[in-house]
Parts: sequence; structure tokens; C-alpha cells
Amino acid sequence: EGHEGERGRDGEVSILYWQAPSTMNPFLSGGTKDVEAASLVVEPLARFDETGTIQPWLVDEIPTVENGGVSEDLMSITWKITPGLVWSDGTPFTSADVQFTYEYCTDPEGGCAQGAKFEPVESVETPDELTVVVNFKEPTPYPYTAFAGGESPILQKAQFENCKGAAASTCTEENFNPIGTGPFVVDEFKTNDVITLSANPNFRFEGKPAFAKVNFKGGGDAEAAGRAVMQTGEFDYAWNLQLAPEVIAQMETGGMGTTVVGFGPLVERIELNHTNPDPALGPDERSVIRPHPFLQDPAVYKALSLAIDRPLLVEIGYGQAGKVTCNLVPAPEAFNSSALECSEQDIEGAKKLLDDAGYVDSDGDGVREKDGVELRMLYQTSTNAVRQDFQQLIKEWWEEIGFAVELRNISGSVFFGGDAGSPDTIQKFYADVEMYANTFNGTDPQSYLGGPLCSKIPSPENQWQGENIPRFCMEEYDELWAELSRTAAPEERQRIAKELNDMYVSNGGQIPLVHRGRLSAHANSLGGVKLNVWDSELWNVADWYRIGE
Amino acid sequence: MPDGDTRNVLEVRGLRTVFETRRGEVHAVNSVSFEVKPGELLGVVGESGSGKSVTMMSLVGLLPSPPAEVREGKVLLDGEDLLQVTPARLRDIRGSDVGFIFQDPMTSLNPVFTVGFQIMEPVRRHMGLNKKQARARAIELLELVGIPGAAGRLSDYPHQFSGGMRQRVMIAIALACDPKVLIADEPTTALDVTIQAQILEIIEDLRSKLGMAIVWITHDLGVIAGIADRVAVMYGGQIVEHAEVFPLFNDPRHPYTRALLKTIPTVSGKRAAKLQVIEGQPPMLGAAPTACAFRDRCPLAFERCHAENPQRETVGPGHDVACFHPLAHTAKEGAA
Amino acid sequence: MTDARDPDTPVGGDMATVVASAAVAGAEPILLTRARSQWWDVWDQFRSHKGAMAGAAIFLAIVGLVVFGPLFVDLESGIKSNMRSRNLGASLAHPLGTDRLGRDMFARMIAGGRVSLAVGLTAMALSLVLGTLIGVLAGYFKRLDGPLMRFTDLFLALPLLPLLLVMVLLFREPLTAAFGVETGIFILIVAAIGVTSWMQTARIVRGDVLALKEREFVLAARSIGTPSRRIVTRHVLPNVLSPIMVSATLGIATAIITESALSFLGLGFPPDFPTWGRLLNDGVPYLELYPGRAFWPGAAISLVVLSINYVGDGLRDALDPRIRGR
Amino acid sequence: MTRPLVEVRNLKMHFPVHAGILRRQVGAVKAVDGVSFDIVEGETLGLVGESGCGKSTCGRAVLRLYDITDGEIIVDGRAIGQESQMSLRTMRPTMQMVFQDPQASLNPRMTVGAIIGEPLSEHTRMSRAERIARVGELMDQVGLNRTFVNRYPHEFSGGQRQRIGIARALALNPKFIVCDEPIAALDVSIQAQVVNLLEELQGRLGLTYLFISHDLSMVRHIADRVAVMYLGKLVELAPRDALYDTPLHPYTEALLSAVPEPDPAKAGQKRDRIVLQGDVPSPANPPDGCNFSTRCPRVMEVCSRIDPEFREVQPGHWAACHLHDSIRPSGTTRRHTEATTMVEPNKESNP
Amino acid sequence: MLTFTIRRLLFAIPTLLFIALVIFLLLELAPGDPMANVPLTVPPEIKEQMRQALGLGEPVHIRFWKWIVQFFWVEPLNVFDYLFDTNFADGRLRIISWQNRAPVFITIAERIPQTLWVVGTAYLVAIAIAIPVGIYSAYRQYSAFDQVGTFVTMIGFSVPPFFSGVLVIIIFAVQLRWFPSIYDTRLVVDSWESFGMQVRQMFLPVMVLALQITSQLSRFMRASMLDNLNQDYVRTARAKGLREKTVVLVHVLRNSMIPVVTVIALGVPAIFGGAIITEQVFKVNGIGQLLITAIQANDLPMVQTLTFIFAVLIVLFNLIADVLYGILDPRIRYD
Ligand SMILES: Nc1ncnc2c1ncn2[C@@H]1O[C@H](COP(=O)(O)OP(=O)(O)OP(=O)(O)O)[C@@H](O)[C@H]1O
Ligand SMILES: Nc1ncnc2c1ncn2[C@@H]1O[C@H](COP(=O)(O)OP(=O)(O)OP(=O)(O)O)[C@@H](O)[C@H]1O
Ligand SMILES: [Mg+2]
Ligand SMILES: [Mg+2]
Ligand code: NI
Repeated sequence: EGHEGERGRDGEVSILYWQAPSTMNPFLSGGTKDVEAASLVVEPLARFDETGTIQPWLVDEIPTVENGGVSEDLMSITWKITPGLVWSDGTPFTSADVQFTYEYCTDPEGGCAQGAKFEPVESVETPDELTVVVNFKEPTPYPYTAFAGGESPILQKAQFENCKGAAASTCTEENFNPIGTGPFVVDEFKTNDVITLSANPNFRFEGKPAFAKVNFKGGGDAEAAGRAVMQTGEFDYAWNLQLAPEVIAQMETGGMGTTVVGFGPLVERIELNHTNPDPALGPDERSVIRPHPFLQDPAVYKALSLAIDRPLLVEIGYGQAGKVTCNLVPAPEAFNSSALECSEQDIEGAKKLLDDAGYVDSDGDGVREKDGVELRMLYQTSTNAVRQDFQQLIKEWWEEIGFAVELRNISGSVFFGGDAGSPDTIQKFYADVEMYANTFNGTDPQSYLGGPLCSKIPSPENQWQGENIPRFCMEEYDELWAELSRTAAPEERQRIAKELNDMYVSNGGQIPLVHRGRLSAHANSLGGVKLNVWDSELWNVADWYRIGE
Repeated sequence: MPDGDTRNVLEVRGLRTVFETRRGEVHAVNSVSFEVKPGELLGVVGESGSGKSVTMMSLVGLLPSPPAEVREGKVLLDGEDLLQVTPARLRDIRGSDVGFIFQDPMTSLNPVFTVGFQIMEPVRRHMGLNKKQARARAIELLELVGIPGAAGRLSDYPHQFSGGMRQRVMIAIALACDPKVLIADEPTTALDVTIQAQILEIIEDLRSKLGMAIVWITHDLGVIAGIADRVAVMYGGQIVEHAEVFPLFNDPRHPYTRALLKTIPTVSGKRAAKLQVIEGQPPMLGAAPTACAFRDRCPLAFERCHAENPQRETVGPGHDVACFHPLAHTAKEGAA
Repeated sequence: MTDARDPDTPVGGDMATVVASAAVAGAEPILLTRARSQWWDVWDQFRSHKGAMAGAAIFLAIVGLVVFGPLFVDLESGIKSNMRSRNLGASLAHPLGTDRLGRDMFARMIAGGRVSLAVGLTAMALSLVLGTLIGVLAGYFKRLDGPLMRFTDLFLALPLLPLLLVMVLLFREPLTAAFGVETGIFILIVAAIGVTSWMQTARIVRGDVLALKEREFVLAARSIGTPSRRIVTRHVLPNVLSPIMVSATLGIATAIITESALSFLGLGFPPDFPTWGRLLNDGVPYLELYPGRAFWPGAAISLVVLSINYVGDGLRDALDPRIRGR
Repeated sequence: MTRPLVEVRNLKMHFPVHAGILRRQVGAVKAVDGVSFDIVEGETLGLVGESGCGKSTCGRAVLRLYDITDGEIIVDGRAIGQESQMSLRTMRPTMQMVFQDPQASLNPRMTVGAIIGEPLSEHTRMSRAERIARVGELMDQVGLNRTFVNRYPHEFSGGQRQRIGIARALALNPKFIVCDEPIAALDVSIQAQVVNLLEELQGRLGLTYLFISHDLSMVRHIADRVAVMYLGKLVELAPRDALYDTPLHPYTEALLSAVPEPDPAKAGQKRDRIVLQGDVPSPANPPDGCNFSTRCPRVMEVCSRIDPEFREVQPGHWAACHLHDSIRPSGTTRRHTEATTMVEPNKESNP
Repeated sequence: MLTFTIRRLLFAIPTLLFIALVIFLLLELAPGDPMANVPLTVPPEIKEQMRQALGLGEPVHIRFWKWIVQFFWVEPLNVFDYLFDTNFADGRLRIISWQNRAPVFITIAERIPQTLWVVGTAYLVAIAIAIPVGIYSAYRQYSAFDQVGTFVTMIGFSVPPFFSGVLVIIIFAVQLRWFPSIYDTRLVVDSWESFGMQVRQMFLPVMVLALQITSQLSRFMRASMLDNLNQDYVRTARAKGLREKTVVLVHVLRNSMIPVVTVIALGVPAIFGGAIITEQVFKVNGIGQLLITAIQANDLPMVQTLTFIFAVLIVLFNLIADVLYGILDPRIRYD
């Protein structure tokens, strides 16, 4: 881009996230909103670009086996920090900070939301100021999890030293105003409202960022956000406009902004609860007691999946920004399994499955039952127009094949908020099925596929942090995943990953619905936006600039 | 034209006031005529609802309109027809040339303004006095109506006064601009007899001092007998009898007047074994009268009474009666 | 001559000349009319209030439509999606068009209206019962006055929307478990609205009861020896009916708006359960594309509230003896 | 002599006044402060006085509509002064009340039949039909057309409403009725109708009345004996003629002289009537000594110190005034000198 | 009057304590535990210590007492420290939000300005419109003005803000582009230009809110005026020959304002409480929005504190309304 000049030349850029960030410390919150807001300030050692390729960020090159950065036995990786890097407060960025970040997140009392990233890590060593050696517990063929991608940025040791462990949550000042290496520094953080940032004077690139200020507003709804960018031009960037296609089209006629779409591994799916969510079981037990009364019966989950008309869902819900998928990992293409087929709705087939399995409506109330267990389900998702339409349609289809479905929608900020105190989070999963979208950072699904491991089940013991939200637990899967984690050869990895994908889906871990693109909007006058679905959307905010001035 | 003695300061001719209500018109005042001379006190008696208040309020446009409408008549105040003048002129007359005292001293004063303010208001409005002069005048007025410590009480609020005192304040307000005519609408009805006696005394006193004409409305014949020069008896929105006070009490010519006088017991004099009664109820005022209003209670009623509304006719000097068969001159003695 | 005057009233002996005996009662034309209760007067006055009559007519029309609508419209068509007829405009088959899932908007409006109105009416009834009970007890029994009024103050001081939200949060699950989803949430919402909106009624009723208690007819009842509870039911309650009726009208309106506000905040009925508030909420994103989707439920809420407010206005006038006149 | 039906001894009714930060009782409105009188069966005792002097309170206290502060009340041989409201219920049929405002004392939402029938349904076990019959009977008795039984009070005129009130009071065949200004709200021409009705009923049913009024002329007409009240206390109690002809208390005198005469001739002579100055003091804060001492035209030094005793100055004629201190209770009928000069009773003044 | 005020003030204390207790208990019943964030791998002893630090794990009455102390003593001390640069409050535990682990009063203080700006202005605008409208429509009862006024105010009552709010956004922000659709809470008014900006961004929410408040107030004003216009003293004033303007604007208005002023005072807590839905619609992230997010996130300390602050304000303004009534009405003043 031929846009150059001195730092801060383009004044202010306004970003609108309709989910408001409540902290700037991504380790204390699992929410995308918080991670992405934080990505303006704190950075990882390496990022993924818009094509999903890993890029050196605070290092000079990506360590590989070839260049010797990754040990032959796949037991360690050595990051060489770019010399001369400084934090926004002017102090040098050293390997100690990296090591500290590892300690910070792995402190058992800290409740780190990104613990999965550091799961395989045995230790982090700092032979010198600029060298970081990450040692793994076992051979790790894909070593770019810790310190790579927006979800595991580096915190400044000096700032957070006293905020480790139990103290993590009391460091208000630090959590709201972390010192980073990123293009911007926080001027003012107002919880759940607005963040004001200004250009980092010590940013490592000359002439970047182009904007002197960032106005990061949170709150509201996707529709208002889209309107503010595309129709009224009040904001420059609106994140994740999950709106009906016709609404988006209508907003674009406003002429102030354009939408951008990118397909990452984001899948809108229905998770099937493998534990018993009966409220009678008491708040904390109900999502750990296994099994679910009927959802683990293959006939049931297969029928549920068969009854869904995915192309129709894509059409009414996402239009351009969606594709039918039957997979947990639909991208990158090399990992996209083709073993499963699900684009045809087959109501009759579904009914037959249930009939054959002995689920029949014996008492004539329209709901099938077997052994006295009625096929009644609570189906929850976040409050969002498209999801409510999906709920409605899917509920009808399911009711057609003999289920009784109760719908429930929960405000997104609660549902995804990850607040351990709330009963309505995705992790708690106090419902039979729930619908949301999930994805992974980076291009390697290993850690993502590690989600369904038995050990990742969220429960009171791990304060509800853990990716295995459906409480899927299968020995074969765990074993296969272990194999994946030992395999380094790319083709072999792809094969195993696909196999894992198929195993998970066909064993009723979830019902994938739509492979979703991320649709965001930016003002026509905002240049340099590269929608990145593999990392934080704001990954290249340092390159953003104002067009035509 | 008329000479000093016979000049009427207020002359009402054929006043007709109608209320337009949802249930049709209410003819509250029907062809009422009367007059007052300076220094004279005209008593108006009648039962509740006979139209006394409405008559008086019609004179200076105090009735809310709608629903009230003064249909016809003349109200001549010193020759000026008040029904023809502009509203602004009418406001100039109210409170300066015509003073009003109302029945209920408890509610007739504005509770949130001091008594001084309320007395000074008309003074400043009509006499153009400045604040200081108005204050002096207010003190003078309060002293006039016999409120002790007048200067100190100017800054008091009405609720700090007793009923009798409030009525005195009302009188002071009415007298503020030396009105030519003072209209007192049952000023003592709400008061106790001992307080009533005080008020009556003050009025008597002021009348001789200030010499204004007074129209005194009441339903207490005793009060009328004590202070009035002439009396008009109202019934069903009309004046049915009108005479000097002595002839009226001693020689009532309308059956209603006479019956009324008989029904009231006295504290002195002979005590009847049984009170005499006028049977029935006062009439409801409805459409314009086409018959004698008293016909249904009148023992002497005959066909004509039901067909035609009698007009006032003179039966003696200054004595007129609206009845087709006025009682004989000696009626009272005969009945006894 | 049926109502010839009182035979027993003594007639002044020597006044035979003055006193008539037969013609008197005729002077009381009102007594000749058919027996009318006071409510007839109220109705008369009410009828003359054009706004109130229009309001009552509109309200009844809406209620009628909502109650009898299912006879003409298949409510299923508002609940089941129909992919062949999505986003249709108004037509004979779909008077208000269809929504994005092809559901008939008219049917949805009727289904929504049933719930919204039912919520409005029941919540109003609940709040009236509570308000009246507390108001009467506080007003009539001096000893209860202090505690009950403090209690009322307490409820007044509790901010309502948060309280409502907390109630919904707390009791949603147990109620849903006990009564099933729809009934459970219906009970919850009605109770939540009712329990948070009785205070005004209680205050008004208490004030009226306090005044009423000093009225002579209550004293008269006591002089007869009527016990307190019958004084309350026989003399006090019927006489506080008018403020209660006015409260009632306003209560329906508030309840309907509160329900829609709850739906708006995502705390009301389940998303697939149409109520006007929910429909409005769903329609708002499409306000520019398909204005009707937000407009009709919005208009329905507003119209009902508006008409009820007018009815309340008229009732207030009609029940005010000063205005009603004599 | 007939036995008194009602005996009231030293009746006190104080309404507490609360003030201050803690709402302590700081005083009391002494609405009735030590009143004693008897009412003989079949007689009418008139109770007169200015507004606020405690007449209504006295009447209600006698019927025990209030829980009295002190004193003794015996009605029909039963001491009811301290009985509880519950146990008084059985006593209610004996004593009834007619109220001042015929509009306010009738429940506007009840029909005439229900109003008159209420005492019946409270105290008798009559069947519906019996009750209707009795209501009809009562309506006849007070001169109301039976066909009005289903109408509401607002459809009646003031006089008729008062008849309804009377019928209700009569329903249980009471012996004693307190009439609290039953005619004050009525028009002159109607007052006589009601008074005549009351008198007639008394004659027919042998009722005993406590007739409260501020209309001295009406009391003179109806009462056998008259009590004058001032600021919560009786100042004078005497047989009617004695009281009107020769009032012993200066207050009674002033009261009588203040009543306007509906006769211009007499009125003319009354120009020299006694006009009391000032207002009635507040019953919450009565003056020391004699209550009347602040307004009394013949106040003496002793009056502001010592409260005069209510004594029988002449046989059957009680008064509370220091002017009569010298007179022994059963002394000669020495009249009050001024009283005779001020009022000239029985003078015919027809021209 | 003074004793009355003191008496009411004294009475307010137990009332408030009781309200505090009710709020506390009510919210305690709600599910949620701050310790859920601490992994179970933490030894029970340490966990217990942490509970102690937060005051949890102790019996409810102790926690209630601690909360009261924090609310009435520690937080005021902090304010004092802030104002006078002292450090009395050092080391004392403040009320901490579970949501973002910051003292709740800091967040509340952050939110109050925008709420005051928007809701307060709406209130003032509403008062300024409602009073004359109420006066005039009462004076000309059943006139065209009154009828139209009644209709408009009824509409104001009837249209819920989440409908009217979105409607005006579409019309004025999207179609006409006159006003912004999203409120900028960062705007600092320090120049005419920024003041203009502020006015522009406040216009729509203020309009929506003011319509509602105006409706209620003008109805109230009208009723109060009507009550007084029928009073005897109005006739007296007219009989004095006063101009209509004086009669209405001096005599009647002064009396009518007594109840209206108290109603206005009673509405003031609502200003601080924010208008939850309007704030939501216009993205004015004020107190109302804070409360909603806190409720949604189960942030008990925040909800308890906010709710109790409202209760305090309501009780306080009830008191102020009573006192105002006394001051305005001499009949009560001299009682
Ligand atoms: N605003 C009104 N609307 C309809 N009718 C009215 C109105 N004001 C008065 N009237 C009627 O006018 C008639 C006369 O009333 P007015 O007040 O003059 O009686 P009054 O003789 O003064 O009685 P009172 O002694 O009770 O004061 C009454 O029948 C009354 O019903
Ligand atoms: N419930 C009460 N509480 C306090 N004071 C009262 C109460 N009832 C009456 N009083 C006071 O007692 C005094 C006597 O009142 P009461 O009604 O008996 O007077 P009254 O002689 O009947 O007057 P009126 O002629 O006006 O009816 C008055 O000063 C009144 O204010
Ligand atoms: Mg009158
Ligand atoms: Mg009385
Ligand atoms: Ni005749």
C-alpha cells in the first residue's frame, strides 16, 4: 500500500464491537471481544495472516525443524525475539516477559482462560534476553500454539508481576491498561462501554500506525453496528455482523461502507449435551453427570441431523457468508473431511431411524418416547435474529420427527461471557442442545480437535473452563488424538485430523450446520483492512489508514 | 336624569341565565329584575337552588361560560349596561365598583398567599397604589373590619385565621376599592350565630359609614329581618315577591313567602305545638318556565297556575308579587 | 298516582290552606323514572366522552379480534414456517404479509395479542387484588397502617425493572419445571408484573379508605353494630371501586408495556412464542426493509394502551361526581 | 319521677395530639371534658353550642362510637362506659343515631332497602321476606313510598334522605336516638317536615332523643330540656322555658341574643344585642379557669383562675358560672339581674 | 416543619436498612458464586482465606453488615480521600464488581455523567414543555388544543421507547442524517463545537425520553390545574377584577404547582436510575445499561449496590418531596 507518512497522520479511527469488552486482559476472558480489543495493545510472538499462514511478529522468523528452531524430537521450540523491541513504556521487551506470560497463565489460581494454549508446554526457558525456549511435555508436531495468535499474547512482566495467581483478578488497573508492544496504548478503559487508545509512541515500525487515536466502542446490537458503519457512517469498522442477508444487503445500499467476508474454520453448530442437564440435579452437578437420557443414542443424534435442511439455513441465515458443512473442521481445505454427507434433508429417514430404535409416540402426545423417557429438549442459543430463525426452523423439523423442543435464547454477552457465576454460559450448558459458532486460531486443528478430549470437560473443578462443552468422552478419540499429537508428517496429520473429525461428528459430539464466513463491515474511507479469520480481526490495525484525504 | 334620592346605583332588568348541561338547559334565572339605591340594603331570600347566587354572579360575568350563558336582560350599574361592556371593562368594574363576599370563608381565600397580598391585590390593580400605599390601605381595611393587630397579621396565611376572621378578610377585600355595590352571597351561613352577630354588626356599621348599596343573599329570614331595607324572595329562579321589609314580614302576599314565614320557629315568642310545613320539594330547574314554579306545593293552585307563569304585579306601595291570586292583605292575622 | 306522597307525614293542622297533600310528589320528576343505579349515571357520562367511547370501541374490537380471530385465521400458519411464502407483502391470503420464515403475520399478531392481552389482564387483576387488599387493610385498620405503608414504601423504593429481572432470573427454572414452559413463564411474568405494580393502587385505595372511614355512613354502620369486616366488604369496598377501576385500566396498559419491555430485554417468553412485544422486537431489525413487521405489533401495543388510557380518562371523568354533575 | 333512660357522668373524650420528633403525645383535644346529664325516658334533651364545642363528639361518645377517655354512661340500666365494642353489639339495637348530613350518612352504593335492612340483617335472624316486609313497614312509618325501595340515595331529595336515615335508626325498635344536627343540612322549608316526623315518631313509639343542634329556635321547638355546651363542657342545663326565658349563664344569654329574629320589628329592638368578641378558643388549649372567661362580657377576676362548678342553681336548672356562686343550690329563685334586662321574652311585637 | 423533617429523616434510616436487607437477601438468592472462578485444585485452606477476604463464607448477617459498612463508610471515605487527597480508606476493602474486578463505585462514577446528561436533560426539557402545556390545556379544557394535547400525551404514554427509539433513529439518523445514532460517551464538552456535538447526539434519546416524561407530567399538571380552577378562591380572584393571566398564572398556578413539584421531585431518582431501555436503544452506556449488563453477568455486588443506590435516592426524594410540599403549602408549613 502506498500509504505512508508519519505516525498518527490520519487522526482517529472508530471501531464498533456490539459486544462490549469488559477487560483488556485476554487471559482473564475467553470472549472474542476481549481478545480482539486486547490485540490492539498486546501482541503474540507470531500471528496468522489472512491466508492462515503463520507470520513472525515479535520474532524475526518462524522457528521450524528446517531452520533448527524446532528440535528434531519435536520436544522444544526456540523463539528468537527481534532485537531492540520495546514495550510502549519504553522498557525493553525480553524473554523474561515471555516466560512470565507462561507462568502467569499456568498459575493454578489465576483461572487463565487460554490455558489450552499452554497445555502441552512443560517449561519455558530463557537462555538469554532474546531467546525463548519452549519445552513440551511430549513431542509436539505443531508447536505454534503458545505465544502464537491473538489468544496468547505476551504480558509485561514488570507490570503483571504482582498480579499472578489469585491476585490476577484484583489488578484492575493492570487488567484495564496493559502495557503492550502493539500499535496502540490504552488511554482510558471504561468497562463494557468504550476504550480510548492512542498510537504507541514506541511502536517498532516507523510511520505506523496511521491513526493517532482509536475509539473502540462496545455495546448494542449487530444491527445498530452495521447501520452505524454502512448507513450513517458514524463508525469505521463494525465487527461480526451476524444479520439476515437481506438486512445486510439493505444496509449496504446506504453507501457508506462495505462488507468483507472471510471463511475460517468457523462453524455454526448444535452441540449435543452428553450429560444430564435436568435442573433437579442441582446447579453444579447437572452438567457433569453422565449420560444424557437419550442424546447419546446414535439413532437420536443421527435423526436430529438428518431432519435439518442445511442449504435452507444457509440461504436464510447467511447468504454469501455461509456454506453447508458436515464437519467440525471445514478449513483449511486440507483438513476438510469429505466422508460425511448431510446436505440433504431426510425427514422420513430420520423418523425411520427413530422408529427402528424403538422411539415411538406411544401416548399420542406427538412426542416420541422410549422406556418412559420422552424426547424433550431444551434448545438454547444466544439472542440473535439469525439464530432465532434457525432455532425456529430446526425446532419445527425436530418436532416433525417427534421431538418436543423448548427454545431459549440468552443475551450474547452472558452466553459467551464465560462468567463462572452465570448459569447461562455455553460452558455450563444447562440445556440439552445449544447452538453457537466456534473456530480456532491458526491453521492447525490439533488443539481444536483436542477440545473433545475427556480431560477438557468444563466442570466446577476447573471453574468451567475447558473446550469440551458437549462433555463428549470417548477413549478411541482420546487415543487417536494422542496419535495426532505425536505425528509430524503433514499428510498423516491431515488424515488423522479428518478421522478425528469424522469420529467426533458421527458419534454425536455435535451437529455441524453452517460453515460461516466472518462478515464485518468497514467504512469506504478506511483502507488497509484485511479480514483475517485466523487471528484477531484487528491483527493488522497498524496498517489501517484513511483513504482520500 | 333621576335625582339623588331615587337614582338606582344598580338596576337589573329581565335577567335570564341558562346553563347548558348534558341533560339539557337549566334555566337558573328567569326574568329577574330588581334595583338598589345607594346606601340601601336589599335582602334576597330563597331556598337552596332558587338561583340567588347565579343571579348575582351573572351580573358581573363571574359564571363559567360554558355552561352558563346570560341570555337576556340588562344590568345597569350607574347607567352602564354590564352585559354589553368588554371583558376588560368588566374586570375593571369587578372589585372596584362591585365588591363580592362569598359564602364559605374557608375556601374563598387562596390558601397559599398571605392575607395581606390578597387584600392588596385589588387595591393595586384598581387604585393604582404602590406597594407601600397598598399596604397602608390593607391595614386600614383590616382595622375597618375589626381585626386586632392588623399590621402584624398581613403576613399571615388564611389558615391561621378563624372562620369569622376570614370572613372579615373577605369583607375587607370586597370593600378594598370603596365599591358602589357590595354583593354578599350568604356571608354568614357558614358561621356560628355568635360570629354571625359580629359580622352583621360590622356590616351595619360599614354601611352607615361608607354608604354603599348592598345586596345581601341569605336563606335565613331572621338575618334579613334584622338588616334589610327591602327584600326580594326568590323561588325557582324567579323573584316571587318583593317588598319593603316590614310589609313583607307582616303582610306577605305570596303563598310561598307566607308559608316560609310560618315554618320557622323562633327563640322568643309563642311556641307552636307543631311546626307548619310546606309539603313537597323545591322545584328542579329545567326548561324555561311555562307555569308557576310554586304550583306543585301551592295549596291555592288552580289551572292557570299550571298553564302560565305569573308575572310580578304591584299589590301595594313598593310591593309586588308574582302570583295569580295574591293573598289578602290580612292574610297573616287570619292564619294565626 | 302510584307514588302518591307519604301517607303518614303529619299535615299541619291549621295550615290546611297552605299545605297541599296530593300534588306534591309530582314535583320530583326524577323519582318517577325507572330505578337506576349510579352506574347508569356513570355510563351516561362515560358515553359523552368521545375519546373514551372511541377507546372502548377500539379496545373491544381488538379484544374481539384476538379472541375470535382463530375462527377465521389458522393460528398454526403464524407458528409454522412456510418456506414457499417468505417475506410476502400484504395480500388476501396474508393480510399483513408474512415474515422471513413465511409465517403469516396476521396470525402471529392474533396469537401474540392473545398472550399480551392475557398477560395484561391477569397481571392487572393480580396487582389490583394485592393493591386493594393492602390499601383497604392499611386504610381501615389503624394498627396495620404503619407497617403496611412501610411495606408499600419498600416496594416503591425497590427499583422495579431490576427487581423484575431478578425475579425472572430466580424463578424461571423452578416455575418452568413445575408448570411447563408456557404456563410457567406466563405465571412468572404475570406474577412479576403484578407483584411490582400494586403499590400505586394500594396508596390510592388507602387514601380513599381513610377518607371513606370518616364518612358518616361508615359511622352509621358502626352505630348499627356492623362488625369491621362487614363494614369493609359492604361499605368500604364498593365505594373504592371507582379508583380501582381507573387503576385497572392503567394497569392493563402498563402490564402490556412491561411485558413487551421484558421481551425486548430477552427475559420474557421464549423466542418462538409470539407476543406483541416479541414480534416488535423481532421486527425492529427489518424496520427499513419490511416496516410492517415492526409497525403492526408496535401499533397494536400502542393502540391498545392508547385506547385503554382513553377509557381510563373517560372513566375518571365519569366516576368523578363533580364532573358527572347532578 | 321517671327513671332516667340515659345517665352520663363526667364523660370525657380527649383526642390525643402527637407532636415532636418521636410523635409523643403532647396534649389532647379535650373535645368533651367532664359532661354529666340525664335523659329521662320519653323526653328530648336538646344540646346546643357553637361549632366545634364538642356536641357531636358528646353524642357519639354516649353511643360508645368512640372509646371514651373517662366517665360513666348508663343506658337503659346498663353501664356501657367501659365495655368493649364487641360486647356492645348486643346493646346497639337499643340506641341509634341519626346523622347530620343525609347525603353522607347513606352509602351511595346501597339501595334504600339495603340501607334500612342492614341493621335487621346484623341483629335479627329474619328471613329475606320478613326483612322486606319490615323495611316496607319502616318506610311507611317515615313517610317514604314503599316503591322506592330499590332506589339509590342520590335519587332522593335531602328531606327524603333524612327519612331514610331515620328509618334505619328505627329499624331495631331503639329506645334512645341521638340526633346529630339532623336538620342542619336541610332547607328551611324541609326542616319542618323532618322535625315534625321526629316529634310524631317520639309520640308514637315513646322514643327518647338527644337532639344536637346549633339552631336554637329549632331546639326550643323540639326539646323538653336544653343543655348548652361550650368548649367541651356543659355551661347550662335547664328545662326549655326556663332556659330561653331566664338564662343563667352569660354565654347562653349571648347565644340567645345572637339569634336573628325573623321579625323586623323585634330585630330592630335587638340592635343592642350582646355581641361576643373573639372566637371560641381551641379545645386543645382551653383557657385557665372558666372556659368562657376569654369572651365573657361579665368576666370577673375569679373566672380566669377557678373553673366554676356545674351546679344546680335552681331546681332542675344547672349552670356553671361564678356569677351564681352566692346562690345555694336550692335557694330562692333569684334571677340573674342582667338576664332579665337584656332579654325581653314574650313581648308581642306585631305592629 | 423542622421536626417533621427530622422525624422523617430518622424514620428513613430503619427503612433504608430494611430495604438494604431485602435487596441483599433477594439478590443473595440468585445463583452465582464468585469463588467459582477459583480452580478446585487450590487447597481448601487457601480458598477459605480468599473467601474470608471477600467476606464470603461467613454467615449472611456478617456479610450484610460488611456490605453496609463498605457502602456507608468505606466508600464515602474513598470519596473523601479523592476529594481531599487523604488516605483514610487505605487498605479497606471496597465493594468489588465480580464482572471486571474493579470497585463498583468507580464504574458507577464513570457512568453517571452520561446518564445525567441525557436523562437529566430529558427531564428538564419535559418539565419545560409539560408545565405550560398542562396549564393551557386545563385552562381551555376540551378545546382543540386540549384534545390534541391529550392525544399526543396519550401517544407518549402508549408508545414504548424501544419502538419509538428505533423509529426516530431510522428517520432522523439513517434517513435524514441529522443526528448520530450512537451516543459517544467520550465526548468532553469544552468548546462550542463539542457542545453542539453533544446537543446533537443527545437530541434523539432526549426526545424519546422527554416525550414520555412530558406526557405524564402534563397530564398531572392538567389534572392539578383543573382541580384548582374549580376552587372558590378562583372566583374570589375573578371577583376582585384581576386579569385572567393573573388569576391563572398567579393564583391557580401556585396552588397547582404544589402537587406537581412533589411529583417532579419524586421523579428525580429515575434520572439517576437511568432509562434502561432508552439507554439500550441509543447506546448511551449509562447507569441503566450498567445495571442490565450487571444483571446479565450475575455481578451481584454491582447489582446490589446500584439497586440500593436507587432505593436510597427514592427514599431521599420521597422525603424531599414531602418537605417541598410543606414548604410550598403554608397550611402544612405551619403545622
Ligand atoms: N354550573 C352549573 N351547571 C348547571 N346548573 C347549575 C350550575 N350552577 C348552578 N346551577 C343551577 O342553578 C340553580 C341555581 O343555583 P344557585 O347556586 O344560584 O342557587 P342558590 O339560590 O344560590 O342556592 P344556595 O342557597 O344553595 O347557594 C340550581 O338549580 C343549580 O342546580
Ligand atoms: N377524631 C378526632 N380527632 C381529633 N380531634 C377531634 C376528632 N373529632 C373531633 N375533634 C375535635 O373535637 C372538637 C369537637 O368536635 P365536634 O365535632 O364534637 O364539634 P361539634 O360541636 O359537633 O361541631 P359542629 O357543630 O361543627 O358539628 C373539635 O375541636 C374537633 O376538632
Ligand atoms: Mg348560593
Ligand atoms: Mg357536629
Ligand atoms: Ni300559584
